[in-house]
Amino acid sequence: MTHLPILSIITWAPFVAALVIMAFGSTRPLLVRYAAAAGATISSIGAVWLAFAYDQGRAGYQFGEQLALVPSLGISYELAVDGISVVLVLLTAIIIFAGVFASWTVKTRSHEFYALLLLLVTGVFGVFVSLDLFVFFLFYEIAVLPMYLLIGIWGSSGEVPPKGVFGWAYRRTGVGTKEYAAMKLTLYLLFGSAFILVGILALYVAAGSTSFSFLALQNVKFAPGLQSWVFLAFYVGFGILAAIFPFHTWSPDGHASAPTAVSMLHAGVLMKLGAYGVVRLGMGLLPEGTHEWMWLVGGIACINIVWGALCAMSQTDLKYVVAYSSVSHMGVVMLGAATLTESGLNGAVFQMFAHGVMTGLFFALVGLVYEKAHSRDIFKMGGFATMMPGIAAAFTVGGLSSLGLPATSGFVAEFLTFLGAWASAHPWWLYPAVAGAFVTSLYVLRVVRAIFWGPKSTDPHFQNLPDAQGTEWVALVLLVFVIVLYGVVPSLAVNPIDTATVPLLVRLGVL
Amino acid sequence: MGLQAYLILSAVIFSIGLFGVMTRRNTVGILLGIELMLNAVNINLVAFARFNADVAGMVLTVFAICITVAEVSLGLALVILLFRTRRTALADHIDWLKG
Amino acid sequence: MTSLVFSTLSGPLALESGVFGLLVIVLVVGLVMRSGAGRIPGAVALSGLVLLAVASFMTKAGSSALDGTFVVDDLALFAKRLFLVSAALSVLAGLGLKAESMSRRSTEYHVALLASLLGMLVVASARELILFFVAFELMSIPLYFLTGFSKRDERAPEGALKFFLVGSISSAVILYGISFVYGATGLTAMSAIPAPLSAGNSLAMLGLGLMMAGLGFKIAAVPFHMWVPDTYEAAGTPFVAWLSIAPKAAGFVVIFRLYIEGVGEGAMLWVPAAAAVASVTILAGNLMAIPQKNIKRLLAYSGIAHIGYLLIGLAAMSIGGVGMMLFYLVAYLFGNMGAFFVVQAVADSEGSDDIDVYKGLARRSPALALALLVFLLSLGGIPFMAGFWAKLFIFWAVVQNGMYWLAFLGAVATVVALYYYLVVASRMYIDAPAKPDRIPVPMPVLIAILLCAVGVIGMGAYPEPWVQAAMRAAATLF
Amino acid sequence: MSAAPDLLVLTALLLPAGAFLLLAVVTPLRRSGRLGALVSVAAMLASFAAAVMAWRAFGAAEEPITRLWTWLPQQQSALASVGVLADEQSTVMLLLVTLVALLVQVYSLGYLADEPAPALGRYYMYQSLFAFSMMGLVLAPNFLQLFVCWELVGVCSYLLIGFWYRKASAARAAVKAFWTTKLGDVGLLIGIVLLWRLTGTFDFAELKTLATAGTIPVAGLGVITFCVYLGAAGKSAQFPLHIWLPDAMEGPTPVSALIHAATMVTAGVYLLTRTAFLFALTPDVLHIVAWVGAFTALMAAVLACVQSDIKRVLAYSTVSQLGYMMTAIGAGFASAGFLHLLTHGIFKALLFLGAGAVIHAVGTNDITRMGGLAKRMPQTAIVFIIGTLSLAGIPLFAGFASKEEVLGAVWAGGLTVPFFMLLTGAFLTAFYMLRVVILAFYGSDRPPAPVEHDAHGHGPAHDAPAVMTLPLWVLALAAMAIGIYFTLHHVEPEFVSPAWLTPVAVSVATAGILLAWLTYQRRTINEEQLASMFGPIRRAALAGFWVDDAFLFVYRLGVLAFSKVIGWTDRYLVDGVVNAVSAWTVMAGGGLRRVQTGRVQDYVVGVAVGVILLLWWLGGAQ
Repeated sequence: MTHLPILSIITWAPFVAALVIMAFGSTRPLLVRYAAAAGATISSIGAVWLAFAYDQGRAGYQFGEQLALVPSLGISYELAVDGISVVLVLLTAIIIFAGVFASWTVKTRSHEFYALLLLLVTGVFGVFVSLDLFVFFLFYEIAVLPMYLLIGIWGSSGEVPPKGVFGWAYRRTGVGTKEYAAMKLTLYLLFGSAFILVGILALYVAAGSTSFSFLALQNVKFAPGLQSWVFLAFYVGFGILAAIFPFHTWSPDGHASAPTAVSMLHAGVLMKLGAYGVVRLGMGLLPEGTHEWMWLVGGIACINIVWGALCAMSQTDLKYVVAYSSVSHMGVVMLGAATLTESGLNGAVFQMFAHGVMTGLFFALVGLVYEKAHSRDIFKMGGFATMMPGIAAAFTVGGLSSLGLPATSGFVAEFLTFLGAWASAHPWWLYPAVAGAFVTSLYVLRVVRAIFWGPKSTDPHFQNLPDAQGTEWVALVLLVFVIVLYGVVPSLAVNPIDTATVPLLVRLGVL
Repeated sequence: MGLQAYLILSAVIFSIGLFGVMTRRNTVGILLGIELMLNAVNINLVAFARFNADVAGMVLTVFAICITVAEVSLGLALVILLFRTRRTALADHIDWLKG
Repeated sequence: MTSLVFSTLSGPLALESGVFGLLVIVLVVGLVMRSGAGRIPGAVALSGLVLLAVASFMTKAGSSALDGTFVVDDLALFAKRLFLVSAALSVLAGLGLKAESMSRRSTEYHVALLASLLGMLVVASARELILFFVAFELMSIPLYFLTGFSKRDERAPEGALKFFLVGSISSAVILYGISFVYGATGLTAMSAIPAPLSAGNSLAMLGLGLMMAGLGFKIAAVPFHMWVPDTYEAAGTPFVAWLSIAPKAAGFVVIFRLYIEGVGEGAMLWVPAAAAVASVTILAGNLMAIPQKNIKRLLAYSGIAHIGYLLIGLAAMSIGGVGMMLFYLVAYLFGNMGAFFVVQAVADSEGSDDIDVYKGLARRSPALALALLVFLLSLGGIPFMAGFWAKLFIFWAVVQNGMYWLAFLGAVATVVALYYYLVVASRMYIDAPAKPDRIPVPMPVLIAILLCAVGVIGMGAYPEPWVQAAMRAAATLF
Repeated sequence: MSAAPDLLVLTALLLPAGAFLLLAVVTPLRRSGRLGALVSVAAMLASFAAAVMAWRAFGAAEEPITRLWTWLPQQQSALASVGVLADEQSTVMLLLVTLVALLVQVYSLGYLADEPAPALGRYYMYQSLFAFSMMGLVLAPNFLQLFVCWELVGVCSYLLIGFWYRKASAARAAVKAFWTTKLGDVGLLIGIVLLWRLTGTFDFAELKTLATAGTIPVAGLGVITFCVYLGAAGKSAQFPLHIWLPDAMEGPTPVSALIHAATMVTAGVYLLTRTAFLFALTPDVLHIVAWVGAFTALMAAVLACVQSDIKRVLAYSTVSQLGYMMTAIGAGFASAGFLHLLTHGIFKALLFLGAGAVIHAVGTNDITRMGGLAKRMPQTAIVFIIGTLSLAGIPLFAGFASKEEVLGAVWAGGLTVPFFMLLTGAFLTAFYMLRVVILAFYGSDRPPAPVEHDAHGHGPAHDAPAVMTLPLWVLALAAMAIGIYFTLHHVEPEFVSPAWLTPVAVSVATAGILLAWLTYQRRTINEEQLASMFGPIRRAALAGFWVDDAFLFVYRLGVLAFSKVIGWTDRYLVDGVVNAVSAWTVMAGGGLRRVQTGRVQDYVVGVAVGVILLLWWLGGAQ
């Protein structure tokens, strides 16, 4: 490896910061924050540099690093990025950077909080940059596990009255509490990773148990039967993380209970891991399987879009609205992927990015609003725009982006996906997708009006609340800027993405 | 009398022993059942040794007898120990540890 | 005379005679010092065991004694090392025990333990049924005694008695099985077994079936597992730590010798049985662990589940499978013993094994909590811990055998396992502590925990050498 | 002046964008209010100048000039690009937009003088953004950019309607406007996507060449054009999507003048004129356009007659006029509709600003509470009357020629029934406008109403300050000028309108005026009697023909209620299964646990069972 191991630096910088924090941070809260900020900053700088340095002319995998771990099993620490990963790494960097500042005010056990947060991010970076399926899986687990403690310790509990035929079960499981949310999320995702693990092993064995390297497996022609079920395994396994219907119910509870930064990171980045896994492993390694199952993927994606939007419409808790909107938007991602068209796939990846930033912004804002108003009940609050214009403006931008308003990144993603959907083998996908976008505009503006741009609430708790201040601005400004920038100049992301999606589609024989 | 007969005999005794173990209420009775089972096995061994005209079976039988003695003595010790603390030797009463 | 002693000490029987010698020494020390012995016998035993363990790692494989009925091949050696190391760890942790009975009667304790260990060492090498049976009993009987060791504790005798009764029945079953095998072959050498088996001799089948049942008890596979939770709850923790791994490993070694070694294709006969027992064991163990309130019982049931995972490897019935089982055993050794040692430390200061006493442990003594977390995660099969590789390898082996369903079942059941591990974790990390003071950890226990943690993380970080060793050991069977 | 037109339009386009960025990013500037306003106005002025030059440069109809930059790349080429397309249509439209926008911004300086500084800054930020997006829409060289700007103007309208968001009605109206137009936009979006699949391009020029070459498969084109029309119907308030426009009057009056009279609402018409060549291929869709347009025109006219809120009257009249334009396009003569668009833009803006001045003065929108204002604010009265006459279509006034064009086009298009609908509409138009004029400016004056927050009726009503009257006069003169210009040398349309058209149209208008005069001025016709003559219609009209209620019903039942059902299902059934499974697992553990009775003999039974099973299996295996 001649060049400097930029990928490893990006990946491990947060980890180092976490170690530092665990070592020295227990008594020095400020050091904790500086260390975290430093770690995030290093990764961010690296990620930005990567985005510029990535050679679009050459395309393919770049900045490779390799290091044999268990030669006897063909496991090696192999990193490299292509157009898709570059964008997602950048996304991760942006979100964690914002997240570190968004959680500046965490009081209890802040050093553990930051340490776990950074550990989590290490996992996420790792997944996006690793080419060795095995290492990929390791990072994947790291990205999932800290969630348990992060939600369990720093989360917030809500109320969910047991109802319906399964009411008895709700009483047993204690729905609504943070412990429940944490356990549900963790186990659900680990359940998914069980499928992934078996799938990976199956491919590894079928390829002769010689190497876990993605590039090596890419050239293997797996038997159709194997491809079929392994793709399903991947789809379910990763799909759970991407909140595909009906495996999405962990996400509203999880996101609603999680502390701000964690929600940002989880909805913003981790859910993308799922979609990324399906695209990278599922579609990248199993062409036949992909073609066989795309009808399912796309169909479920459509359900996701509409279902999620309607659920969001029915919520009264702000965090649940945002969580369900994520479910809906992840549907767009999966749909774009399922179209197997260039614009569709570009749209899918772009949506990963756009939705990541947008939902990150949303959760940051929800956190702020909660901090100021101590309420998440949409229809109790009102007229906040007067008191917190900054937050109101940011929220509006986020909302407009999520309903796919042009000149915000949301539009580009959705539009590309729509183009792809109509060009795909199942044109009817277009209609639920567009309908979902419309319903989104309904619930988003409803919320925006109820909380910010409406008549002032008479509730004494909601009088003269402060606007965002100090470090709280960082997340808002940064994320709003990114949303608009990528909405106005989409080529920033589309160019690299395209270099990766085209070869993939060529391998799939549709281009 | 052929090998069959001995095998059947031992099987019967073994089953009786097992049955005893499962049904006796008193732990000592259960110990007796175990004793029975082990001796059934000894019959088997001896029979086989005899019909294979091979000595190894006998040897094993001897070992088995010694081991049986050791085991049962330990068992009795445990029963007594338990009786000391709980004032009972009934199997059904020994159920503090469960679930 | 001296030459004889010398030859034995250098020959294949070196380790066994070493342990025997150590046993005698401890006995003598104990007798000499009478009741005032205190911790000295333990210390002596420990130092001896450490020496022997080191020696075991320097011993070369390949020799044999008693005209081939006692072999020191890689498998045997691997097992012996495992026994010695685990015994050493257990004794080490035992030194940290507060209970006065430990200091007053430590001679008995350690002599019994060494006797059982001696049995194990022989079992690992036995290629002959009589030798095997005698050694097997030598291993078992002291275990009953050790379970009931702390007489004052009302639970101890009960656990011991249950263990003993079910145990002796299963040895009866084994012996019964042996008798049939002997009848079928006319020989007591294990090497004679494959022939009638491949000929489809029903007596041999019957015999091996019965023996499998007996061994099933020893390794605690469902439905022969019921003694486990009660015994674990009753017995002293350091001993349980050892009990939870060493005899089971011995049982597996015997299974390898009886059902795989030299059998060749015929071994495939047992695959369905192994697979069935494996799945039942995994499910039952994991499910029954969920409602447990006592952490020792919880670990007992999770241990049963782990036996199920090991059996998956058996179902693979391949070098890979067996090798990965051996690897799994080592990983399990560190993870499980470590967990038990933490339990011992907590129980000694809090006087209870309830999971509730772990509330807020993370804030009372972070290091201890972290250690337990690491061990539990390892048992749960989480990356960068030994347990992860173990599970991965096992699944890999069985997938190679084309049994995807078993791998799926195992992988999904892991989620259930993680549920109850996470419950413990949430007690430690999420709940608020009942009292503020930190938990005192005696030096020996601390060292034992540290060693286990190093083992777990070391294997997790760099499994390569262990894999190599395990595979080499497994290779001798095929 | 010989700068390249494309550069000129580009400058015109980017200046407001710059102003917007300044106001958006430089917070202090925005907070400063007045200063920010001046920045925006200055930018607008410059861009107006640029627009004029561009228009002049296009005096002679030459080849359209385009300038493109790649926006959405794709490996072969650009999937979509942005830029400007300067041709006669766009430059004229640009002229209108910049002119009205400039005047409105100037006017607002006076109208919103009492707003708190930050709010004022916000207002001008929105205004600049709107100007930019509207121009971008006008100059769009392809469907995609058009759609982008289309949505942006929608947002601006949303923001500006909700400018006084503390007023519940305003907040509601803003959201309603967005949703309703968005509903149409869904159609437009689908149309664009389908069109792209069909032709592989968004670009107007390319599409035109394809259309003229006849290489566009007509099969399936109908769906596409209809979808596009849906978008237009949403923006241009065609029935039944017109419901948002009257409510949009909750916004400040200048906003209504700019967005909801002169520019944005005409975007739909503009879009259809832009893509007339596509619609020409699908006559059925054109018929729909025409009929809906005619119906809208008539219905809105009727509704306008029963309104008592001056702004709502104007709003409905806007709807009605948009109907005229649409009908003309539907008849196949887009140019006529476009001409009416331009003139209407001028005089409707004039009317709104005039109304604004009135409201500003008397502090109410209710015409029944005004009266005799002519004496107290003569200037306003004059300009308002000029506007009225233009709208009524009286010769020498702006509306005359264009309206006649429309009527002629419709007749020439052979749409007899719509023609008469429009004629009736013309009559009603004259009637309701005069009604307003008379009630507001003549007759006995009534006591000034209690002051509402958005008006400043301090003291006795009087003419507005110069900053507000100046724009009025500019527009009034413009209206006159256009009117006279067109009356003198008649435009040569691409169709022959019958000779009787002009007298008929004029007489209809005068008839309407006469009726109004008799009813409200001379009182020779009793108001009540007239009302009771049209009893049922009147009642229906007062209820807005229940269109609103229909939408509300659908929203409540189809969306809110349905979403509640879905939400419940997700929470308690989909998630219920998950919880049930986990609960069952735990319970299974609890159940299995009972097997562990603690009685040793049961354990032995376990062993025995195991043994038996094993042996049984072995027996089977053999």
